[in-house]
Amino acid sequence: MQMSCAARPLIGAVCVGISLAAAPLARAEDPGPIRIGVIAEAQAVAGSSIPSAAQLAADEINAQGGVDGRKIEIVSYDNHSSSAESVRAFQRAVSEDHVNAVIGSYVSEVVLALEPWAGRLKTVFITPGAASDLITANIAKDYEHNKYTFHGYLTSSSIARLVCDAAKDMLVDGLKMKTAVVMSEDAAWTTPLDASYAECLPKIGLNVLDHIRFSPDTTDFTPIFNKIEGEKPDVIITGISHVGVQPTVQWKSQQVPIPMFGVASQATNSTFWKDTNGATEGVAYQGVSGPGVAVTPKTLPFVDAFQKKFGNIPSYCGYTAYDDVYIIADAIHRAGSTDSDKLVAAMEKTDYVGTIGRVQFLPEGDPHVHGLKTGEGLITGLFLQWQNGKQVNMWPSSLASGKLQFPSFVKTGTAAN
Amino acid sequence: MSGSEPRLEVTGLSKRFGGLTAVRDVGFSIQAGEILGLIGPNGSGKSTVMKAILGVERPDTGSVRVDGVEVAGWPSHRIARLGVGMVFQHSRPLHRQTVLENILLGLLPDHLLAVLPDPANEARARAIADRVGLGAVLDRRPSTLPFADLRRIEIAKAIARDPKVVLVDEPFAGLTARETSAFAKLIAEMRDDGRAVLIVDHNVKSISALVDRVYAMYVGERIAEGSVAEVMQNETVRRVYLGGALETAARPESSFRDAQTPFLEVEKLSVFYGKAQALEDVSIHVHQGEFVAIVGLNGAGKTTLFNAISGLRKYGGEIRRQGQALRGKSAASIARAGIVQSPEGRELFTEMTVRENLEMGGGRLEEKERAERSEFLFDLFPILKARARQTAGTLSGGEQQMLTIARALMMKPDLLILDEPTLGLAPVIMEQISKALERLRGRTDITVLLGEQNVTFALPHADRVYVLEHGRIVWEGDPSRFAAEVGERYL
Amino acid sequence: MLFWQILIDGFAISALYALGATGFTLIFGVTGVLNLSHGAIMVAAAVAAWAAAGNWGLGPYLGAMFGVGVGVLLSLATYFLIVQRLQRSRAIREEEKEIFILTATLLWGIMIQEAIAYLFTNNAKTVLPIVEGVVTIAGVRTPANEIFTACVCWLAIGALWLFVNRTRAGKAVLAASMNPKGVTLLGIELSAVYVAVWAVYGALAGIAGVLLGMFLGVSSYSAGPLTASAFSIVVLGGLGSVSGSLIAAYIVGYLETLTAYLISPAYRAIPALLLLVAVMYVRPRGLLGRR
Amino acid sequence: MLARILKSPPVWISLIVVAVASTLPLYVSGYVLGLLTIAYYFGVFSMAWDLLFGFANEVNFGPTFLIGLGAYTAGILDSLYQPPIILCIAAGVAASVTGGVVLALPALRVRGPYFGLTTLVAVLMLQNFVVVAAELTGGEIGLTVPDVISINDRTNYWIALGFMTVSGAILYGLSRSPVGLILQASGQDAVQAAALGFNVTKHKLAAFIVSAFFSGLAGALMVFYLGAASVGTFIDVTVGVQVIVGAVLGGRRTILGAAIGAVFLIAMGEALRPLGDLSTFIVSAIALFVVLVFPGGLLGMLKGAREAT
Repeated sequence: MQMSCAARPLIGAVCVGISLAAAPLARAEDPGPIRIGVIAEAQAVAGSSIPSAAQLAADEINAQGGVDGRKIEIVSYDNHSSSAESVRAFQRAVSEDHVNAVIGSYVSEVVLALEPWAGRLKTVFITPGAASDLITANIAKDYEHNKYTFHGYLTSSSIARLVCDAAKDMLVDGLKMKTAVVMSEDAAWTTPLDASYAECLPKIGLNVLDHIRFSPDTTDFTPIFNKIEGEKPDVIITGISHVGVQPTVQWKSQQVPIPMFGVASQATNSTFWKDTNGATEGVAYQGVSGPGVAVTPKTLPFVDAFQKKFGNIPSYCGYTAYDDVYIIADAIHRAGSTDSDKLVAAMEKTDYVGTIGRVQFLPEGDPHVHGLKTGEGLITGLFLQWQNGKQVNMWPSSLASGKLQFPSFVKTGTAAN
Repeated sequence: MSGSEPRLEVTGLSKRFGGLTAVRDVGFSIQAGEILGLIGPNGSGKSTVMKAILGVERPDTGSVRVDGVEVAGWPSHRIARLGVGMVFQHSRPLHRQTVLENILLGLLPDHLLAVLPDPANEARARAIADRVGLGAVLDRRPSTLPFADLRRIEIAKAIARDPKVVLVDEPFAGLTARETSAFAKLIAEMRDDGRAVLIVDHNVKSISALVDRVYAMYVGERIAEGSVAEVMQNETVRRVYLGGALETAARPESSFRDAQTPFLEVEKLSVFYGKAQALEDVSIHVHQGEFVAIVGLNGAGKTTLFNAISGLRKYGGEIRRQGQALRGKSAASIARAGIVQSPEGRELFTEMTVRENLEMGGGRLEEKERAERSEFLFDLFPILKARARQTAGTLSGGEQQMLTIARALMMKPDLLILDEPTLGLAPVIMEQISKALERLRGRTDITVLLGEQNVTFALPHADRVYVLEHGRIVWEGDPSRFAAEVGERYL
Repeated sequence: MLFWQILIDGFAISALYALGATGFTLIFGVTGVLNLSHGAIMVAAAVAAWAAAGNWGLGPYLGAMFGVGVGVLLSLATYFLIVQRLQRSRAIREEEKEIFILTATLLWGIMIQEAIAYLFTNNAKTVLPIVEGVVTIAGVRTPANEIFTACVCWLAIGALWLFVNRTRAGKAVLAASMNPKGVTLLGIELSAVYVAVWAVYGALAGIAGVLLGMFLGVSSYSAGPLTASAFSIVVLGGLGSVSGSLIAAYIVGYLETLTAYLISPAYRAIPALLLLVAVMYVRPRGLLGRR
Repeated sequence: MLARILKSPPVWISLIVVAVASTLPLYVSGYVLGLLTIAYYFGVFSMAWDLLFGFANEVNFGPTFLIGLGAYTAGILDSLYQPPIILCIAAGVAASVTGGVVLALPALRVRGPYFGLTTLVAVLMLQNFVVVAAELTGGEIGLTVPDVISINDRTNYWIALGFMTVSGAILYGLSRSPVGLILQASGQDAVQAAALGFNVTKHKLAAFIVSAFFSGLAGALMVFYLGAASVGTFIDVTVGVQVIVGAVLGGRRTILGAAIGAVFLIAMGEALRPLGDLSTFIVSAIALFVVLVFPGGLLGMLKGAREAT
């Protein structure tokens, strides 16, 4: 709660009041509300949507009488993007605030640090935004201990595959591109991402000329872009999330003649245009949802409600956080209890159509157990591009509302003709 | 049993710092139960000798023997453990410990495993404390003690290690007459315990009662050695300290226009440094155009007095310029008002050229006026003209001193305060500066307040002389009467 | 080609480092203060410019000026609220003041940084650039902004040089850095000199911050690293030596660029640090250190 | 002298405090315990730092260099081979003691800001190394350690409390012991100390080793409490700042004050968590206020109060 307030000093005090009042109130009536802890990066672009979206979902559910008469209560924690703070927050959520489940963080590092605690404290934990395959890999490795963790967002490898699918249609078939350079930040989630890129890009006919990993605290991208340009690829396939503004702005100011295409989490956020002074024009990025794109009937109503309530468009993990609350509520309803083990069993049977598609978790035995199933009729993802201030969807064609177009300084199809 | 072998023997000791030779071929020896006084004016190199013995400075050549053991070049702590103790002039006790603990420190072994206190030590510490007269204040913190007691702690720490050789640095600086005799007794006791004692001080007089022999140094070299009487009679010593026969150019005080309200009046001035009282009821005055000399040894309080006048120190009492009280005015505004100091520390801008330094002085003058002024000063100190483009840091000591004076004069002061202008300078240089002052007096009606321990230099210029001792004015009068009435003290 | 690229990019980034470090070393040289809120002040200036230029629609020029202004204000605040108080405090022994000033300025920096994160979130922000587009130098396509940055940096440094060597106030500052007491004895009020220096410092840090915001972009996270880099450059060059820090800035700038181009962007910072460590052991005074 | 130590108010007061603290688990929520557990480890960090600053008079801006070495060495060893935790911790301590010696070398040569700087650079170096050697250290990602000492809040709490108490006792004892006296003398005026026959180098080196020992040990233990190590938790300069601020806040040169200050900082930070992003701001503001107005720190304030009455 505080986080959404953080952006608004004025009502901050009020919110604090609420979140403080919450604790005693909870004890009072019995069986008491269902409490869901939300641990997120309040000050980060992507993270700030998580608690807001979760709160929105909770309000909607409560408005319809809650789950079997029990209201849902969101308890939020700012983890200042730090693993240690998150671990403390997680402990607080479980032992102090007695939450029944935790929705946490879009940062893989953080989620990886929390995963063992979910097991130790036997509390259902789902991440709305982290992507590292390690999360599900760990569950597969030690199911009994780690089964409490669910991966509420696409794994890096599946994201990579979705990017490849989109690239095949738009770049290879569309623009006759033949070569690419992969540029990704050095972080937990990009390791599997890059691996899958390396595997699937050649398959779709994009020859990977080079593979650049840079530290997330890089500020000067000049050398990187110059190096890439020297290698004359047709496209830069990106894998960035912690950084975003700086590479984009420098891409524009240096007028790098090569399009950027791939994963750019910060670009999913509506404020990205302003943060980059419009430099993001032409940046094409993978997403699970986008403004005005009716992935499912639930998508647009959610975006509208969110915008009405918080004044900005949710980031990608806003959608998933919103869905996760419903998924947990639904599971509790089916389990008829908040007992963690029962809850896990129920969660595994989830079949829920949310804002980003139809959610089902991979079963035990799968290398990505508790990860999302992807593909036709489930979650396909989208591919959007910033075009004069708007995020326009290009892919899949069924949901497309525009076609790729790059700023003048970008030379496309050079290889083709 | 080699009774005749000296406890401490220094031979052919020399030490250079970059260009200048601080000590050249110094040698002496001290027997057990003997006190040697090592004397010399500032910059004579005596403290360098002391540091070399203590191992703080490593001598370039020469040897230092303690009971026949060559220790030259050893690290301090090994020399100390061999039996050399030191009574520092500036006491820096451990502030958060009691006096007892401070003394205990001196008794501790140099082990890392000395974690458990040894009760025997405490007994010994108490004994030492009683002996040096700290028995009553054992459990107080040093910050609550008078200055003299802090010095006592230093002595206690030194003898705690039961050293064969004790070095004592300016034992009486900043002490009252009564305290002085008490300390003399303590040092005498060290001798009676059969230790070899080396006292380092500025002049013979203050330690004459105490020492068996004296070794006098000047600009890094030995000038005399022998009994107190011999050294005091020695010609060189007399010249260094008193100069030859005086021909003074003193003008009678009545001859000055502002006889009733002198240009500068200092009334009942007193200044404290923490515990130590540096100045006590000092009253002096300077007339327009008068040249007043304040003669006093180091630590007598000259610099303190000048800093008080320049507004750099808090003080009790009154300081008036032409009747106007200066209290509360900032140091800078006092300087702007024409009371300009040429400080003992010179305080030059070492990375600026000579010319730039002068221009800083003449900062508030018109372009043209400034040019004239610097011409005048270049003419007064021709050497500076030759060095105009050199940075001040590269000048010799003498040239730096001249620059300091010239820079002060650039401000066209009404009153020029000269603090120890001859400090550590060779006689020839003093001569030049002396000449310059002479010409200055001739050409302008400048008012000068000169502070000196070098009587030779001070008297010839002075109209009037004050003698400052232990922070008090003890004598005032005409320079011609000086030698006869107070000269002896300045040997 | 690559050679020219490294040459040009290295030059710009180094100029930025130089400007940042100059103010830092100036303050140390004259007032003996290592101001650990340096980075925070730079970021504050940049973010202020960003907000003014973008959100409040003042446009790039006014925005930039506003940013620099904020830099000056913060710098003066640092002096009056913290440094001066500590320097005058009687409760703290002289030899301890250093650590106190360091700790206090550090805390102050954190406060500024947190305030920024609170008011503007901690996403990276890029200040609306004054010049856009690219020009081609020796076959290297270079953002005009980058050239602009380098030029302004050198103008600012040049202006500082003129101030110090050609004006009376500047001379006083220089003199004060060599010998404060000497300055007082010549009738110049030290306190005035100090205020002047802190104001100048604020301007330099402000300009550096705003330029950084236009060139690379900043976030509240940048505060720490910025202080650290200024700190290391200044030490490499020798505390208090302006020319030293200029040289050091270029050494570090080019080392980083070379590493980024020839080895890998990921190792960018390391050679410079190694060099610094080496210098610390071999010649603690730094390249041109006098103290 | 021992008798005097036991008589001195700080000691018996802190004994009482520890006694009370050890009963907390009986009536305080697990969360508060978890919080205090971390706070206690920071207490040790600050005390170890104060030994260097307050007594050897060496301003070490890189406490996290020692802490980080201990923490990461232990963590990496565990994640690679899973030997008994005790071994990992021993290795961590060894590493940070070595680091302490390395740090001491320049400290004994250069003075003032220069040394402070070397230590800061040491931290930056370590930080970069951790990021670059990602496959070993987990880099930016942070290292997830398979084993933890215990997942029981109370056990962890008691371990931390016990550890802090013992370290505190040892460090405080040292500071009051003869060697502590020598160390202070060496720190205050090396020339005078040497003139009394003390090998200043030896004593300072020892101080560095002791400080490194406790920093490293605390770091290693904390890793096995958190089950994760990241630059942001153990190495980042801001962590070091927190350690230093803790010591200065509590009252430098008192050892015990350092612990109080550190615990206070963490507790404040948590108490203010509802303020979200502002909490850090306010904590720094409070710390700054104390530094400016009560240079003696919290203990200093208490003393002042006592002397005033």
